[in-house]
Amino acid sequence: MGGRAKVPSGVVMIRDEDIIVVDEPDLSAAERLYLPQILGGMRTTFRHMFKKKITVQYPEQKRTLRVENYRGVHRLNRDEKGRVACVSCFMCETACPAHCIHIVSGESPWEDREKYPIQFDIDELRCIYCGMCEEACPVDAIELTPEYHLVGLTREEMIFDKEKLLQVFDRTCEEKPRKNPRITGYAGTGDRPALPPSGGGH
Amino acid sequence: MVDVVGVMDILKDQFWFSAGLAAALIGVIMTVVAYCIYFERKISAWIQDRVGPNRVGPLGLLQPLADGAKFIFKEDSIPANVDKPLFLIAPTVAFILGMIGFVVLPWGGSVDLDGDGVVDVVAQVADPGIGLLYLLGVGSLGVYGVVLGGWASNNKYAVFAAMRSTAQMLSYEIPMGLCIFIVVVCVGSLRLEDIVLSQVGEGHVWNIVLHPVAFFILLVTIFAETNRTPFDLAEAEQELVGGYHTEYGALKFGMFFLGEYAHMITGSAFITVLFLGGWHLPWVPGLQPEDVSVGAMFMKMGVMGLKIVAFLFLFMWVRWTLPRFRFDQLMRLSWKGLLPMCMILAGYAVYLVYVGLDRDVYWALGGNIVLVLSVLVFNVLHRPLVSGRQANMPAIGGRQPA
Amino acid sequence: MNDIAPYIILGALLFAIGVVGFLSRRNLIVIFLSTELMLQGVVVNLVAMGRLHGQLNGQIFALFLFVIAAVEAGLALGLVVLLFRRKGTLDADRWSSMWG
Amino acid sequence: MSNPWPLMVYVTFALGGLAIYFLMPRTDRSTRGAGAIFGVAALAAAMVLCASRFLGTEGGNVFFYLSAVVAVASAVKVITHEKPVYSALYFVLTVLAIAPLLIIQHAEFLAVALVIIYAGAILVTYVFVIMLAQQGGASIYDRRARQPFVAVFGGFFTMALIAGQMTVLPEEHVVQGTLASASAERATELGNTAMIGGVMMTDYLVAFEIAGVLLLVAMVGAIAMSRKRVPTEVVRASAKPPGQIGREVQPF
Repeated sequence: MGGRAKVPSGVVMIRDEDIIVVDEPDLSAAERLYLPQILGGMRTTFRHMFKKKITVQYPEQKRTLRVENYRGVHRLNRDEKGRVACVSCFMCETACPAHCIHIVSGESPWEDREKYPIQFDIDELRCIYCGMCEEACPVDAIELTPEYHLVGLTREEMIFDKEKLLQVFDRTCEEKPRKNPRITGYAGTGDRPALPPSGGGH
Repeated sequence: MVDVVGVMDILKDQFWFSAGLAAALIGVIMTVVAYCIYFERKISAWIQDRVGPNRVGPLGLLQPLADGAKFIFKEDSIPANVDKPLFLIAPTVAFILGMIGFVVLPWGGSVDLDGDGVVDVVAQVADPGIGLLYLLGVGSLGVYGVVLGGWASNNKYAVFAAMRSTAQMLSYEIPMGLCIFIVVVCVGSLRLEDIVLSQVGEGHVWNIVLHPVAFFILLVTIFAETNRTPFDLAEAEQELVGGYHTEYGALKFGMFFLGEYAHMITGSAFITVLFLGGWHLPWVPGLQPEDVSVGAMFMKMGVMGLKIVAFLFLFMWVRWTLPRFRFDQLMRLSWKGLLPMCMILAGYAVYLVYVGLDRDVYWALGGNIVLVLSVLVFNVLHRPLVSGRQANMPAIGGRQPA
Repeated sequence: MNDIAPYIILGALLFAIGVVGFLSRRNLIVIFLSTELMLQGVVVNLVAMGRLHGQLNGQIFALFLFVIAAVEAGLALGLVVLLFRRKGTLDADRWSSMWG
Repeated sequence: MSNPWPLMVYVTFALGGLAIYFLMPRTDRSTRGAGAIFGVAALAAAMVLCASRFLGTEGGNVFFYLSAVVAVASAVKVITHEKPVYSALYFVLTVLAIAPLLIIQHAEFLAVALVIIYAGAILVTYVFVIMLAQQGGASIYDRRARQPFVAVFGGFFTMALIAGQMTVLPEEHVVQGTLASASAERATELGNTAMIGGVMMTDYLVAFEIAGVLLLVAMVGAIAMSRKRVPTEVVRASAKPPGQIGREVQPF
């Protein structure tokens, strides 16, 4: 064929002048004998043997989490009247990169919104805990909680339905209060004051 | 009630004493080997600022039982296309060769069981005149476990491991033999008990004082022979998946594992007997050859055990400190580093024996120091024993960073 | 009475087996193994005869035999590796012509 | 011929030869059974032979029979097995079985030297080379022996004659164990190793040095030989016939 080999598009050729050849540094006499270095290394490891252990003994000890941004199990928030806050807008389901949210919407029995979720399932095994659903939600109804103790014996058990997600809210609303209950506007004049957007206490 | 006197009478026969000692040793050593795995994990954890296994039982002390149960109950799979007989034999060989070295080790010197002032038995399973060579022979057979396992697996990484291991063990057996030769020449006997006794008593010192360099080289070669880091090229995970036991699982892998630790214990006991006086500690009553009571025997066994445990700790400490050698570095260390030093030392030891100064601390130690200093000087002036670069690679001449 | 006839029979059997292997196997490595087998028979005989005469000369000879065996193994295996690199086979019949 | 001994030896060797003949690798495997039967018969005959000469005096009788049977059987396997690796490993077994025989004869040093040198060094090298050269199972030239009958006849006939005649000693020529037991006593007193060392360094000093030089020469030769590069053309020209090298992998 002759000529230059065709470089496929997208392949970046390394030019000669970009290559930097580095000589290995010469070892000093002590380094060449290796023994001082070995002994130094062994001293280091020996000292570490008596240092404070940094391991957390998990079930007994737990790491203190930064609850405001830890991304654990989801929850579905309740509004002041204890109803599910979700307006069934499908933003989270659309935003979810793992396609783990499944919503069936129905006509809302309440006056302040049109729709509400009849069914709201999240497959926690499929979820990648990216938090996109939380970002997408216009009414801050879905949130990720600091709860990470997520176990189950079957796959079915790990698909959380609406009830379960609401229960997660009940469990965790003390630890991480809902970010901004007034944001939706439909909540009317609740008697609880709005919380600062940075969220919560510990 | 067991008739104590009757048992004593039976034990006064060396055969039955050996049988009892062998049975006890099997139990003790299996336990120690199991706990070696526990402590390996513990020490690695401590060195890495972790806690280590602590779930099974108090402080995790029942972990070996759990490990053993896991090894036994896992599925025992044999891959397709392996060489089945050899695949099955290899772990057994590794394990048995690790275990049979213990029979010639002197655990507690001579014992007078009934206190009548007459030595009845030797606290040793077998006391052949060639005990040292027996240990060497068992050690030299140790390579078969690795080779068979690697070859039979029908896995190219396992074969690489087997070949590396063969070359490594053959290379390191030579300096090892020369170090042993130095001791044998000085002691004049191949009986392990004689070697211990020669380091004991008035005017005698442990061989490590006389020949520290030989001690150190022997230590290095034992690291190599037991395939421990920094010489664990046969199971280099980064290069060879799992090395020679890549295809092994369950109980068969467990036997390789136990065999390695048994080998380590044999090696530690070996170097203890050769250079550290075996069961002897100077100036401690009860640990002298004149004390032949039963209590002294147990004390001696305890001291021997403690020395072995110290070495085991050293093995683990080094493993979690040092990185692995490259293969050419490994070979160069043996052939160009340890072997010439050993040969010079052996020649010097023979000369000392010839002029009758082999027990003279000043002469022996002085020679060692001179050797180390000259190696230092040579090392400063010449190419290092273990270099960072491969010897035959052309020098890199290139542009420096702009 | 100690008789060495059993040892001589054993040595002869080992030697004969070695001869058969040497003559009839075609794998170069097995051929060399057969020669080592013959040497084993000789070692057994040497030691037995040394004992018969109450001397150590037999054992010394056997030690020299080990030296020979080691030398043979080193050289022969070096040759085998070299030959294998040239022809890619260990078949002795393929080396019947001397210019390979 | 009044003395039945040589005849017994000849019969034993004939049985052994037949066993080997039938056991040698060949394309037809059906002769193996006959070979095994002849082999057992030959071993039994050899044991009877040995028993008639031991006369039940030697302490190591049981060990002798055990070790000798293992040694001979594994030696047969060395030359009849189709896979070279197995041959080498059976050789290790032979060596390990011969070592006790030497220990019975108070040659402890030799026994351990045998194990260290043969099993620990030489056979490891063999296994190493086999792994290098012949990864995998039996090749065609391993499955077919070359003229086994002639080989068996040559080997066993010669050795039967020698062994048969060599062991027919008139009763008075058999050393009555005096020297042998004297040597055993000296051995326990001084140690077999020390005695060998003494003889080696006095009577056989020159031979010892020559052996050392021989080893050195062999080492230099082996290194010089194996460093030689084979030109690629030569390797290419001798392309392997298909099916000769390499393992035959069964399809799943």
